Amino acid sequence: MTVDRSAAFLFMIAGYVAGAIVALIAPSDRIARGATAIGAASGSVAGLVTALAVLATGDRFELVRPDMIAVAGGVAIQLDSLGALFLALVCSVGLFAAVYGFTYTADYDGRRSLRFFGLMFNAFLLGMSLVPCAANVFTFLFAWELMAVASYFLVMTEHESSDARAAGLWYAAMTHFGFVLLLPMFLIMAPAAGATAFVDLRAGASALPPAARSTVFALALAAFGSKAGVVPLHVWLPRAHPAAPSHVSALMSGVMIKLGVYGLLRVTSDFLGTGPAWWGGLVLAVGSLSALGGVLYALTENDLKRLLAYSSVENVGVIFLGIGAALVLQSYGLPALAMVGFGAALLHTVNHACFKTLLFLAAGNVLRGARTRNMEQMGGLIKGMPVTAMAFLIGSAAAAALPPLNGFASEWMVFQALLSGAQIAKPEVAIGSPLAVGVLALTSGLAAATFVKAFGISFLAMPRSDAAAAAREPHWSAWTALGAFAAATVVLGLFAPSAIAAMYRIVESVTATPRNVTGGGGIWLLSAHGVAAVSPLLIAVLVASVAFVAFASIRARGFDVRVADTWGCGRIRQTARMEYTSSAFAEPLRRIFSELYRPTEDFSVSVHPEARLIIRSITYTTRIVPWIEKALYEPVTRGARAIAASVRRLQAGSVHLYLLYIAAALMAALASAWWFE
Amino acid sequence: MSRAIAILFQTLLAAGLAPLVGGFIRWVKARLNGRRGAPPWQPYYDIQKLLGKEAVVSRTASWIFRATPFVVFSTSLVVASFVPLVAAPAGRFIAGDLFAAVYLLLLGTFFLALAGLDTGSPFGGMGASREMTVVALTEPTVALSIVALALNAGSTSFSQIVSRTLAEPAAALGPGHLLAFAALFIVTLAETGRLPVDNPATHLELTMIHEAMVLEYSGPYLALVEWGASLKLFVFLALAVNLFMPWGIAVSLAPIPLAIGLVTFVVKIGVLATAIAVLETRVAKLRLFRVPELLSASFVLALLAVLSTFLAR
Amino acid sequence: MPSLSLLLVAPLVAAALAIVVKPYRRFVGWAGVVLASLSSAASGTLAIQVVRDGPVSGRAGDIWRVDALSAMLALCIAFVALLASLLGPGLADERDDDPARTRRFRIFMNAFAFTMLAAVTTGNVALMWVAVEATTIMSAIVIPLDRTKASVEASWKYILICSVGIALAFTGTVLAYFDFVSTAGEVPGSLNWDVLRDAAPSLHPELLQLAFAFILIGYGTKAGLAPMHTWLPDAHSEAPPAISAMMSGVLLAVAMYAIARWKVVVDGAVDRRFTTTLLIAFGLASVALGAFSLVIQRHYKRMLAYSSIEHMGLVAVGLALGPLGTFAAWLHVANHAIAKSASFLLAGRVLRRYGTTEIDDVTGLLRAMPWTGTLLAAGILALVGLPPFGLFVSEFLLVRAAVETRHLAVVGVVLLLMVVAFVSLLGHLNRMLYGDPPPAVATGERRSWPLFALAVPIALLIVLGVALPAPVDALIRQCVASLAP
Amino acid sequence: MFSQLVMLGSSGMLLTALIVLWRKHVPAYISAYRLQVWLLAGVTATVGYFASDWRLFAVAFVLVVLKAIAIPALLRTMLRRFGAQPEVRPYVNTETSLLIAGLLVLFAYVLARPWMAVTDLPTRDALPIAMGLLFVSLFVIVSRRKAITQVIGFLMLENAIALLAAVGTYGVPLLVELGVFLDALMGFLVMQIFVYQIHETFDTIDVEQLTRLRH
Repeated sequence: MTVDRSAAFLFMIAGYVAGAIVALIAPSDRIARGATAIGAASGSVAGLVTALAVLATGDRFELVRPDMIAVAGGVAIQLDSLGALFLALVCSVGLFAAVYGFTYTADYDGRRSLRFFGLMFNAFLLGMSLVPCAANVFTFLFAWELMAVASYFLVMTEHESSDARAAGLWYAAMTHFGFVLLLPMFLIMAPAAGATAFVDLRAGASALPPAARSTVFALALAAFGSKAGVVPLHVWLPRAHPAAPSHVSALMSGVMIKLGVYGLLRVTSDFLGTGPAWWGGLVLAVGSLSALGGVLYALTENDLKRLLAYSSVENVGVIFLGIGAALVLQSYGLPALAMVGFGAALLHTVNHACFKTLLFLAAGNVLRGARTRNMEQMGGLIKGMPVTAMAFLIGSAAAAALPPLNGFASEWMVFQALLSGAQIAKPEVAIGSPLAVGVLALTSGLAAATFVKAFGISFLAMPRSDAAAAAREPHWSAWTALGAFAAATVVLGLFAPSAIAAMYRIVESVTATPRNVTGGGGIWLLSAHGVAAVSPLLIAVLVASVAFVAFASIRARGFDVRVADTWGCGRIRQTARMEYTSSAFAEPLRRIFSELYRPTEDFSVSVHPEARLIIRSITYTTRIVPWIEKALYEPVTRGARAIAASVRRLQAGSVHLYLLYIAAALMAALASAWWFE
Repeated sequence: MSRAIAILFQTLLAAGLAPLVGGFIRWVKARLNGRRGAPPWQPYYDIQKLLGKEAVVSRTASWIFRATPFVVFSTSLVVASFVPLVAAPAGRFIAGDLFAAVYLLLLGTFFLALAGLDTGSPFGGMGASREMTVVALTEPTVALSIVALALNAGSTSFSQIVSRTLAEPAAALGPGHLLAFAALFIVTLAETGRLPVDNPATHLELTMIHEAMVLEYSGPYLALVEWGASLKLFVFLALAVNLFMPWGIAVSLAPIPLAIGLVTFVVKIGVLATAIAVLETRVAKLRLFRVPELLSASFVLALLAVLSTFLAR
Repeated sequence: MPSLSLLLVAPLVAAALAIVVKPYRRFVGWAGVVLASLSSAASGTLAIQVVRDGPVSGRAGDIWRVDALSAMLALCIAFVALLASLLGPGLADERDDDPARTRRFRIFMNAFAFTMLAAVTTGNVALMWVAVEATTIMSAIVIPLDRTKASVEASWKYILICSVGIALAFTGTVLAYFDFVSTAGEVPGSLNWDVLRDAAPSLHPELLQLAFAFILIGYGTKAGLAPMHTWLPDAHSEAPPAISAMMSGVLLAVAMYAIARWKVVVDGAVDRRFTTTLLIAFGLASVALGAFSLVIQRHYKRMLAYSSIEHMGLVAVGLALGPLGTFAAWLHVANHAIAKSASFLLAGRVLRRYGTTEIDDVTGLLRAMPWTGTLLAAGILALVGLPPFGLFVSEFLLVRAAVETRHLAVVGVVLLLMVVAFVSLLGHLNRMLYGDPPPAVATGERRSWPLFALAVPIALLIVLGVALPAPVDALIRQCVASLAP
Repeated sequence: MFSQLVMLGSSGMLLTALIVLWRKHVPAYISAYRLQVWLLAGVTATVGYFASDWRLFAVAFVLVVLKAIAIPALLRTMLRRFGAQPEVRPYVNTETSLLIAGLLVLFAYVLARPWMAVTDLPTRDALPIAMGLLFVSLFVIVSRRKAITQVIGFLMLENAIALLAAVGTYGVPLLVELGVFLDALMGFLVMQIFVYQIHETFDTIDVEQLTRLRH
């Protein structure tokens, strides 16, 4: 089948732009909603077609308009298979987010402007779709910033809460910080004046001196890391993602942060190529920090969406572990092993996109049903919302890297990539890579705990609030997206060998290393030398058949089931107040890692005014303020404010003082003339 | 094909022997305490009895609660199929490697914890919370022990590790190997709910972990959960003995080596089970918040194992 | 030539009409709009002419001379003047109850536009100076349109500081002329800047350095470069919105134009690093001052004013960064003229509705004035350099120029300061746009023609940011060429 | 003879500036300013005579009419309007002011040195003095409190530039000169208007009161 790819690409842009404009001028909220969804969906489908066409054939797709903004190099589009993978991710999540959003945003009808939202939603998709297609610096940055601006306004959708507003500002600040690092990062690589096409950068990067290459790398890591949300640049993520409407959160967590991964891969594996080992070491360190930090904060979180956001930080950390391992292996001249790392990172990128989208969309249903994001007020949702619960369970299991779902497959690959690092005969690698393995293992253990809590507390047992008891499934159209991503999560898990083979092909085309890694042997997921193998499909079949046999034989013997109250040590009636809470669940781990959390605790007892032994109430509050923010960001903001305060003092109001400045500036300028003689 | 049969045989063997190990440990402990104790095969009676009883299910529980016993049992059994017991056939009929085994067991634990929460009982929640804490903390040790083994074998595959240890027995007695064994042993105690981490013989609310989680189970469901738990213990013991001391294991599928393999395996398991029983009579249960200390000690052991393996190479 | 005459005469006629018709009548305003449109059209034709045929000279030969740079600035000035006359008191303003006030505005606004146009279209450096000085006078008179204490104070500071500054610029002009006369003798057109430029290699570097120091400080005062910027936040925030728009949008650019013209002359004689270093130093100081003053700013009009200082700093830095930098600088000037004038006019609408200039008292703007709020948000996003607006392109080019000329430290500092400015501006915008409006403020906004008029500059910014049409590109390329030594 | 005369006039102008620094009453400032304009006109006429340029005579004439007669008269009107303002308290006391003025003149000499080397004009000795006058007038504006004294300082600054133009270039072209005069007059008038407005709105012409706008 041949597809006119440039037509599909232009149709994608047209779809988004039309969606944006029609939504903006729509006469009613309902029409605005419809236009938003139709525009976004048709754009996404067209984008998906473009991406799949490129992925299927493997040859690039180019579209250059040098006359638009000629001075900045024109608009240049080039889609290779790496870009196409990310475009496919953006568009598939975009498509279902658009469908889901149509019903989800119905809640806003009449309450706030859906026109503006529609404009920004489509602009967001347009920006995200263009980022992996960009083939010169200007186009890339344009798309990058478009994505940032649009998502900023999407985060601000529910702007009544001051939290959302603060989240928006944090987000904007961090994303702009990343942007200003990107700018010099790209430009340093430009070999000659005006040569800012990616082809030129590729040539320019290889000619750079080592120090400049390392500068480029460090800038890229910081810039793309801040977009990907790695610790310690993650501060915006747990604020911004929960504040946005759920399908936007899904887009942000599912794909937007992945574009940071895309950027890092593009710059490191494509432009820079092999670098010193410390690059990989740094990425490993950042990855470990994010994986562990993300999951630790996710664990103690009681806000369902924020928990998911922190889990995204964790997963980005896992992706970075794969990239880091690959970079280390590459620097030691082991490109074939490095491919396992890159492949694992890409696979986890795709997998995380699937299950995180699933989780956020399910959380959106919960939010609409239970009217809260606080898990302490949920419970028992599985009864009112069985489909959502099933979706959330699949997502949770995948996020906890449980076989046979997709999260397991990619984490297994990351493990294998890290293990191949241990073969390098360098003490720092020999210590570093097992540590990374340990971190990854601890991370997945904690992730399991986190998602037991997330699912168990929100969906199981008895409802902790009336709203939770009354929660029902949303309109069936919201299920299509859930179904699609649940299926993707399962299929990508079971057929991970084919998926990883596809990833290898992509990596191969970018890094131009020959593929001597056996990618997927049928149903087997293989390690670098093919000596370790695991088959998720076989595992699934085995587990299912054993369970079936067990079930069938017990059924055959026949047994009675009696429904009764939960045993309660002699209590009469079971109430929701008896249940373990979200905070209680995380308490043991919170205590164990108290050095990291540094919680503040407040304990107060109020007694009866007349009889001191009668206690009226006991209040216990504990709060975790992430100390990274305190230690890292507070000094910066305080410093900026201090400078601002002293700059303010310059404008003291006295015209004499002002004239004195002029006189002093004049003297200085005159004196500078001597200096230049 | 004969390999597939061997695996099937081993798996059935595991399923059959697993309850016995728990019973045996209990019996040895009773003897050491000077009691007569129940016979080692008592667990078989228990399972038999439970399978015939009616199951009581909490009003608040959902399908998760009913599905969990099957998940726990089947994952444990599938993991048992990975592990070389009597024979260590190479090749691809084993669906997973060490990591897969660990994560598959985690799947069972995941559901068990959910089931604990599902009933709404405070005990269930408490057990789930504690179980997940312990599991999370043991993961890195398990992984590092795997790394230590894999460093030698160049693979995380069971058969590779076993055959490498058999080929180079000197390496097996190296410090790295022993340290890794120690680490894995501690983890085994923690993961399978033995003293000093958990006490399988108590129903005291302050100390329960695993028992609290499965408190609401009864009848056939409880049978499956218990059987699954004993399989897990069995798998861990088998891992410990066969990965670290694989001598005697059958590398070919001829009858004689298989017979030798069976006998040595039973003996090895018996020795290790006795060791656990002895240990359990000697130590007291740790406070929950002292458990991390033990587990971090095991982590350090595993790390040292990796380092010394590396240095020995 | 006829278009040059039309360009200059139209605002004079408008001013004369406003003087003659007393009290103010509405048709005077509309006539002014028509004349301003004519003047804009004339500047457009002039620009096309210049791009096609090269510089246009007036009949008097050496007095009027329009090259691409002049034409570009004339275009900006005429456009902003058109916006100002359309949206200033007398037409759009519902509160134009005081005809005397309106008449005063109409007279001086047009005179102000004329002086700016004259400053950029004359080829004589001294007449340029005269015109720039005249801009100060014309604008200072109209700042205290409602004689409030603050506005009187602001305009006193404005006129005193700028007069002193501009006097220093004249000193520099005299010094350069002195050098020219003492080497080349008195020749006709000796104050024409192209004559000066051609003669520059034979001039004395010592003297030209001193002259440039005076000129930079002098015109720099007018351009709002730190630390001579002090009058700017006061004057721009106290002036009527239409005048603020003209001052911030184009008056600053006119002063930068004067500096750029002189830079070419001085570069002919002196090591280029001299002017470059001075421009970068003052430019960075301005960017820093502008950015940090935004952090704890409490008034939105002052906020816009400080943002102008920051942008002029960027322009100054750009002028020091070679041809690409110069391109970026003039593109930035054009973009800034559009964005800042629109923002000030929108801020004026906000002020009229809310009756306060305090950011903290303006909440829920999107709810109270959805269209104005959206447009203001667009304007401010444009000002912080986000796509799809034109300033993104010019800031991108500026950084690229700095990297290409290996001014990496400058890149670092500028980018860091841009983050500060970005976060501050966005934070303030954030507070204004969202939340609930105060109870005393009416909500809702009908779609009136001023809103459409204000959407035009925003649309223009998007066009400049997404496509940068070829004619504009060519015009600015010619600007760079006309500043080549 | 030419250079001596020019030198004499220029030095006299600088001296008047110093008088302003030394005296404390506004009327004295106005007289000093008027004297300075007369001296400037004299220097301009001298240059015109020796360079035989009739335009400079015209300039001198305009100077006298505008700056020596019209502006001082307006200044006095203003003064009458505001009443006899008491004692002017400058930011910097007289002794220090004079000292600083001396340093500024010194600085002007240093600055002008390379530049005097490149010219052989007979009037070149007056260049540093003109520059010094410029700096001193700048100092007057910076250090004096009243709006009216600032205006006088500004007018002196203009004189300094006019002196510079006269002795350095023998005057800029007439058209420009006219433009400059027009601007100067307009500027002065506008400033005068503002001094009135300040007096009206603030009831004082003490510029120090004008510090409402800050930050």
